[in-house]
Amino acid sequence: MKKIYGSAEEALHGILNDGMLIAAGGFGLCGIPELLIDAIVKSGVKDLTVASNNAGVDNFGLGKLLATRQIKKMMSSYVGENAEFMRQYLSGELELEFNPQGTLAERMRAGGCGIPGFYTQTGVGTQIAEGKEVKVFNGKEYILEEGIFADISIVKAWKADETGNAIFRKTARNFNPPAATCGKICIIEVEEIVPVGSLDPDAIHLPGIYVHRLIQGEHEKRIEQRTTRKKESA
Amino acid sequence: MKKIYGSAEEALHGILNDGMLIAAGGFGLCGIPELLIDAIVKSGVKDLTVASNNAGVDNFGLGKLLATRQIKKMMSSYVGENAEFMRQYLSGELELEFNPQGTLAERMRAGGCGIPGFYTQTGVGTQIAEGKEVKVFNGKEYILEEGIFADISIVKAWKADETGNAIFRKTARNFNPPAATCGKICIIEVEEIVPVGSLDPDAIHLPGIYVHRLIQGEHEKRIEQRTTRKKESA
Amino acid sequence: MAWDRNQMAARAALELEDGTYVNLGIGIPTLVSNFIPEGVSVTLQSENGMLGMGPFPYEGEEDPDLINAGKQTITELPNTVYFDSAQSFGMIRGGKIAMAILGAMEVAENGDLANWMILGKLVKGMGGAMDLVAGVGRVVVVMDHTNKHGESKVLKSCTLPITGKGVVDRIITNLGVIDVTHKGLHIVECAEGVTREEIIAATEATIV
Amino acid sequence: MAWDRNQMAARAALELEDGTYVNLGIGIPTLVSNFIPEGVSVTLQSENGMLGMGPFPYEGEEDPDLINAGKQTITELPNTVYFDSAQSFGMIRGGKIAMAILGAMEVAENGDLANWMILGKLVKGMGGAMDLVAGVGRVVVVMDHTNKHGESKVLKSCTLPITGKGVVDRIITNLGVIDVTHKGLHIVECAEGVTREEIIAATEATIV
Repeated sequence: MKKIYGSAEEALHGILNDGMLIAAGGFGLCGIPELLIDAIVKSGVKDLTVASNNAGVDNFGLGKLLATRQIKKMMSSYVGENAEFMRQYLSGELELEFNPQGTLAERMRAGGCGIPGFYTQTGVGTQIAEGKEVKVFNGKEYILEEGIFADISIVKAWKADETGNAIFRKTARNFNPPAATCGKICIIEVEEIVPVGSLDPDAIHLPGIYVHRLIQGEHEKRIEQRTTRKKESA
Repeated sequence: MKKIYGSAEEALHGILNDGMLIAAGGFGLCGIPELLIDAIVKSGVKDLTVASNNAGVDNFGLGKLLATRQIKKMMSSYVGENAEFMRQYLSGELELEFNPQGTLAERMRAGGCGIPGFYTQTGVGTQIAEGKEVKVFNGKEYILEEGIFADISIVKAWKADETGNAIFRKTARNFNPPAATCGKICIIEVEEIVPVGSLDPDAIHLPGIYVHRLIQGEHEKRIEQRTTRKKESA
Repeated sequence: MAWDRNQMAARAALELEDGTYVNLGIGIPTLVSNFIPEGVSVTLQSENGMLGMGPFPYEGEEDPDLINAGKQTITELPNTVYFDSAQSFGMIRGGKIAMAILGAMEVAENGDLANWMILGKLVKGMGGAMDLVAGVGRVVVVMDHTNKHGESKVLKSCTLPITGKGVVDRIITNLGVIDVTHKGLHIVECAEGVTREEIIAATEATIV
Repeated sequence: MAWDRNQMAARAALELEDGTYVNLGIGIPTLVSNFIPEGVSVTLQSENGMLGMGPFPYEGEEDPDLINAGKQTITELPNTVYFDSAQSFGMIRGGKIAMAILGAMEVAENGDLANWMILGKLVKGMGGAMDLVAGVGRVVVVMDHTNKHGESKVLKSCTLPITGKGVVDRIITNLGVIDVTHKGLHIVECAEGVTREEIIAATEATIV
């Protein structure tokens, strides 16, 4: 069973369907599956629901799929810095389900580990709680949130071995591991595929069991807000 | 705020109380907090409830705390290989709450991340489900399991830096990370304390935020079942 | 005349599908790894926290930090990954493990499995068995067809506390291979020298 | 005459306790890290997945894989640890972060906080703010006392959708420091040149 595919297009071949639910890794433009997003744009698949913390920016990341109107609904925590997203939402063209960031991450993890629902204090008494079951534990109110069970997961890792064991780099890890676990089929794109045995077995972030298809490619890795300081001249 | 203590006794000073709930890492005799267990034996604290997958063997690990009758109740998944445990349980001297192994691990993790309850399919239709709330998601039955919120956590890691960032070795990781997260105070014992900056920040299993007290010491690391194969003579 | 332990394990090994992740229980299921067919590559999970479980170590190379779910010393392979118990059972509960091959005390014709407790006599606990049968894609049981008193372990309904309800897909015993279908138990294969009639005679449950 | 942004941040920095783990929000709260008192060592969490957040990088040393929750390029420190979003919010929800210092659009006298949405106008989303206010030990808000129309942001009750119910412990504004107690709002401190009466006059909520 070979997991390695030649390109993002090949890796997505035969598994994209209109109306499907996609879980995507990444935070802002950091650690996003650039190549898989581009291939989904090219495929023309539509009416997608996408669970992802953000939706990229107007012309990069998931913003590209918003521009082509392939997304019907977003499940996100933050949509600032994305004028087209806000325009589509406010005009009613795009559905938007707001999730607190931690709730979104936990919902993905829950789906990945077979947990259909869990209780959290996050959002109690706010709009987020509307229509959700409330339960009291130890005198405090909690709301029920449901696991996300996606059709496919699209994920960006730093390196993976040929069996899909993958590692992430710095804060590019973010939503990628929980997103990876919650899809029926998980496709990951990496900067480098390394031979089996070259990663430390104690230090793997995403075991290959979660990874069904794997590609290697060049990443732009655009920076959203370049903040720097001056070197102090002593 | 120094986290490093001189001994297990010092690290436990002032935080042991009769009747408290302790979450312990380890699986069988692998990755168990040997030094902290010995110090708890010495302290004489009693009526403990201990959440731990096993209870060691008769004269090692948590088995020592059973021998001295300091434990009132165990929350475990497996008690085989422990004659005194079984005797105390069958004679009614010891309470035993059986938890499926994965449910126990998830209950610890849930407690550690502020989740008071979650639904699982594990145990549906069995003794384990008795008295537990049942809820249907997508046509299937699930039972409600509650997060474990322990008074203290006792954990064994391989190495930690001075701020408590810790790593585990091979299968000695097991219940240690989830146990570490679910205690109000977490004490970890390691084989080696290393300087800050010497661990790879991408490869830390337990961030120091979870670690309140830290000791270094010698570990026996007893093997429960020594199984080997012969070298093939060609 | 009926399969021995190794033959049962060898038969169970034919259930393995190339490229899958599999969990083997304690006892006869552990032996299955000795009979993995050529051309079939499976990755073994040990639910205490690893994927890619290797064979027992050579004498003198035992590592106390490296054991399987049966607490036996083992070794790692090039593709080994370690993780904690919450993640390990996350992948089990989440359906990422294709198959578990487990031992049993009793199996009922509706697929109920009992393998964790003999009431009032022997308390061992379910360990990870309840999680496995609830979570994995396919559950294959390997066990002797009858107990030491000669009584059938394949029953109309379990007498012992169950590990899971309607969870068993296939039963491999010393007498043959039986599938649990929605219509009832169905003989798939007889062991060498065993007849269909002998299996039916040794089985308390109804064979359809 | 009232504090400027840096003075507000400096005042907020006095809230920091040695040896704790803290989350700083976007805007004025980010400036707090410039004023950490001598002898106080805190570890900053960035909820996108790190503990031990360092300062902005030198020009040319920006790393696209290393950003904070405001998407700004940052650096790591010797004690830095990275983790995924599920674990990051696990530690937030689990109460492991001692304090969050956050910006706000409105705070009510019962501790309600609104900082994520202006209805029908500007949709940004709550990001991690709802998780933070629900999970951390102590919530300190830093904001201007009034909006650009001169209207009080400290209200009897929030007019905007709230981020959390009864979650704010302390409010630091350009006019002073106000605590939310179970008896109501209580002035703790006035900014240089600001009187108690001026704070009361600028506050729609009742000061007790």
